[in-house]
Amino acid sequence: MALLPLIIWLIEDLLYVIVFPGLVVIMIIVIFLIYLERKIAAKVQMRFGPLWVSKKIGGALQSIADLMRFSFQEFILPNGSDSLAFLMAPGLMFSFALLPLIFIPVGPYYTSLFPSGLTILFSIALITITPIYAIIVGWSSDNKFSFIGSLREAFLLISYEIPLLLSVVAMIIIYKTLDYLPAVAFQEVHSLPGIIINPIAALVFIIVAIRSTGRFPFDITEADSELVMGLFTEYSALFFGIGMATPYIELYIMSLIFSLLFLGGWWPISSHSAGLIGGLFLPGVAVIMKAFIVMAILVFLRSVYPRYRLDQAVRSGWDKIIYLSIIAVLVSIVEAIVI
Amino acid sequence: MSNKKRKTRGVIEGHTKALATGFRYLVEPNRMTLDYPAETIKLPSNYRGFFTVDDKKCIGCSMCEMVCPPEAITMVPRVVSSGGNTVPADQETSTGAKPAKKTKRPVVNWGRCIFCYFCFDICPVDAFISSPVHDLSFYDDADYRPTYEKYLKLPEEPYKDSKKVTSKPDLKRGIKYEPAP
Amino acid sequence: MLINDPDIIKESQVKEDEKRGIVEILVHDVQSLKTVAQRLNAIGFDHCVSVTGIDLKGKIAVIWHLSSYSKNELKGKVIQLRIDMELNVQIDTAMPKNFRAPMVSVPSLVNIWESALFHEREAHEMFGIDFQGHPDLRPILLSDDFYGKWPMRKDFTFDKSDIKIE
Amino acid sequence: MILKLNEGVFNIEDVANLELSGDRQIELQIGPSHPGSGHMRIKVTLDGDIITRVDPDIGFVHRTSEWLSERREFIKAIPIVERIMLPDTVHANLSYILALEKILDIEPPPRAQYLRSLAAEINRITSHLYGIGIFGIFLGSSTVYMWAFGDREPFIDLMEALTGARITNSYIVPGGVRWEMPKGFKEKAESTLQYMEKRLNDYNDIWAKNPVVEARTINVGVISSLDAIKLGIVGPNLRASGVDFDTRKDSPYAAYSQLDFEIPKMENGDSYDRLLIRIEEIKQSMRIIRQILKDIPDGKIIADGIYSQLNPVMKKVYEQNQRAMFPAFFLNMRPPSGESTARVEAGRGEIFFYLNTDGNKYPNRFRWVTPSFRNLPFFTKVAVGHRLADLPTIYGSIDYFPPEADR
Repeated sequence: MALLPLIIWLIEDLLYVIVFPGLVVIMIIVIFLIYLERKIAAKVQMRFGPLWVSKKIGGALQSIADLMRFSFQEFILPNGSDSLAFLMAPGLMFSFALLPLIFIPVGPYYTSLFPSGLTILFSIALITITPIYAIIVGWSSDNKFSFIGSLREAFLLISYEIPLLLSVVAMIIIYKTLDYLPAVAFQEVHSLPGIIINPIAALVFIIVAIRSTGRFPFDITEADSELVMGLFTEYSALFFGIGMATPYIELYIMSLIFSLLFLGGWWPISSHSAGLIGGLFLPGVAVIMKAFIVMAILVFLRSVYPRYRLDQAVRSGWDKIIYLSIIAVLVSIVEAIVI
Repeated sequence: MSNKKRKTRGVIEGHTKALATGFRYLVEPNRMTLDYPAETIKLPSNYRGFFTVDDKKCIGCSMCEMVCPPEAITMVPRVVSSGGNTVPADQETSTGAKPAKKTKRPVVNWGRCIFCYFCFDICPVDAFISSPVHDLSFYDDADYRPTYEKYLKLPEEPYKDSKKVTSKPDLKRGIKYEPAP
Repeated sequence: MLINDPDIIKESQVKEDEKRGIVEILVHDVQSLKTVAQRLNAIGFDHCVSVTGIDLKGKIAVIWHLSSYSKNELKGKVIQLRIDMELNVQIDTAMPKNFRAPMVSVPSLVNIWESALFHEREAHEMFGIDFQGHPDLRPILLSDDFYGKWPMRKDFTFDKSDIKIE
Repeated sequence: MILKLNEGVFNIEDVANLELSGDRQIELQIGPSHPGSGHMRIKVTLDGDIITRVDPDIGFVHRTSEWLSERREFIKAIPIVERIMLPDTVHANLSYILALEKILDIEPPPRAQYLRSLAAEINRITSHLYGIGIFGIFLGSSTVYMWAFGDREPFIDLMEALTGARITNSYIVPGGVRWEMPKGFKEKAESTLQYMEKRLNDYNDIWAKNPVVEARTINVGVISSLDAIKLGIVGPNLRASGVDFDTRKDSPYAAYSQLDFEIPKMENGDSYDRLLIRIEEIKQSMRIIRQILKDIPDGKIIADGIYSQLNPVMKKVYEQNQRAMFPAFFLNMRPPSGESTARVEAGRGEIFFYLNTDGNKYPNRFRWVTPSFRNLPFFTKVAVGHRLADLPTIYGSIDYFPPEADR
């Protein structure tokens, strides 16, 4: 019976893509992250935060209530908008934000799925596609505020692309691979996480992650005191909800990559463990826990920082971060030679 | 354009202190919010809330009507209750009730009142009675203009079963809510 | 005496009331308003606090309240430069009917006190004072349909049916 | 043309050379319903990201306070002026009463003067906290917004204990104040002040010395002292430019001539200085409150001329409850004909009052100018040449309050 292994293979891999660490986990994580962000901000700001939806569990269902609201709200299509682009762009943005996930392994089990050896390259390449749809979102709205927001997005996209790539390149030089699995194995063998091997690259990566997901202090495209809602000024209903969720998905993916490249991946679980539980589930939990801590730290920044101005962010991108990333690459080269 | 150098913190010190302060507030218990309406404040006795008039003290002089800045007070003929029946003032004698000396009484339109308490202070006999009830709304438009009889009864406090607290200045949270005695 | 400049005293009538905080310079003639204003500016009254009018029934008194930030001895003082004007501007018949209340015309002092810019705009729409030489006399606080009605004048009436009481 | 890209601030001359027509220009209508506008519309013309023209369109919340007050008894103007300046009610109330007292020729007793200063300083702190909070949210710092509005609460609680209302106190009447300080007020005020002192350090760490805030505000919206004088800027914004002017010092009212305090002054006149000066003024206000609580003289809270007009019931109320009621004179007030001016240093700057009476029941002319209206040139003059993102910075830093400007 050659059919049975095929069926098992299909089920396992569907499970992998759809449930873990795929769509279901993302959904739960995004919903909980939004709740957590609001609660963290509320704690720093000496107040309750979301509470009265499900008061007994501290308002934990607030995000789900918001999701329901977005789902059933009336959708308004502005008159002057480019309707096709207006309707398509948020969905495309959302799905392209999700795509990198198929190239991000959360356990050694993953080898059987995509033995490509280029997963780092693919995932980083896919990450940089999302902002292009963000620009389309702003452009199609026929609103000056959205338009300015998309221009800002474009400026920031260009100025932070290179540091992102360079910081990853710095780690690739050390790991001498374009695949996540050997990269994690490298950290496990040397029992050194990437953040200690090359802290500058880690710093650059985290700054770029803040920037590209629009966390404070780089909340420039959505600066509400200037641009109302930035790109999503004209959006409503589910389209708005999708637009709001996209940065959180990006944040999740950036955090996953960060924990794989810099925090030792599924360490302390061995890369040699196999099977659905040992090879996928437990390592996955470890990676997602690490990613979640990174995300929690990044959303905490909201309660500390105001936002930078566009020109300051762009200038620091070309002025400081790019030099930092070049230094990170140099450090990696030196380390690679020495080791 | 002035370009005087000024003392600013270094970037690293500035970021560290900002993050540290934020983190300190994240872990420290510091909430200053009142969980209204699960908790309600017991307000000081001089709080300017809904008020009524002492029917016995009032002499019907209309000073309150004249001083009222938003013109919320109107003088209405007095209505007394005698033997369970409510009758307008001019019918008092015919039903055997004791005639009142003055026949006008103030009634406040709550939709207009701004709670400045000028009526309290202009009243030559100090006939108004204050209460700290303030968090009240009315079901429909007519309820904003009570009849005199309705007006005489002070509105009931909403959220009766809520926890009563008093606010106290606190060195850590600014305001601390303690259960009222 | 706060104001003892001979040029000003010649052109105007100075009245001081220390207790009520009033120093009034009542200019006799429109022609000399700018000269007096320039003298006051030279004395040290460097900014304009308020520009307003008073409806004197047939006449409009235009008042500039002035004060000083730069001169220590003038800092606490407010003086008022006042001129009483007849309603003298003929109505432009090309204007719509409700725009026909007569105006008064005085020279704008924005060139002397830049801070009077918004105050003169307000006085213009409220009292119908035509400030000659003001760069921008659009209404500022009121909506366009009030323009020409000069609502702060005593004879201003509004259509009560427009307003819902209670 | 190439704009200098060094400090993020451009010279006005550079901007003047830009072409003001053609497709380069884009006009933004910020407001009247926009998270960054308040109750006003700011028409902004942009060249790229640079503001080339700002036209503030105000008047959306014009409430005709002058018109209404000229058609009412004098006493009824108190709630009207208060409601124009909601974060600053005591100052609005005080300025009107000062002008009225000058015409009526009433001098309040010393204790009432001190109580007026007390209420005014508590109110100044709340007003500055309001300004700091709004500035915070304009720059995107929701924490400072929440903190400042939360920290207003203890001070509003103080006002509530003093006057029985949180914001619209109507505390000051001709001849004095309406209520005596309640029992336990001093201890309550002292612990509130101690709390605020402690908190100001945290404000420093998370707000004033935050590198992001420094980057956003330093050298943004600079107005030189000469320009500030020429444009007639008022209040903390004027003093941030280095002009030494404060009505409390230069023409003292209430109890300020007997109090020892300093007027904070800054040099650079940029948004950062305007941010710092408000924190400094909070410190000075706390110093004044401490002095008042220590030095407040005993005595009546209402002038003898008013007290003697109270009827026996009212006098009894005064003795028992320490509450000064109104004599009938307040209602039928017909002040002698004349005119008077009054100036009060409110939280946002100087309120100017001009009152003209003709012996009637109603004022002949009731004119007042609020500080925000006089700070309008910041939009037309100072914001030009900055980036779009600097407009909220300048708006927030001058603590502009549209309902106050519109009156």
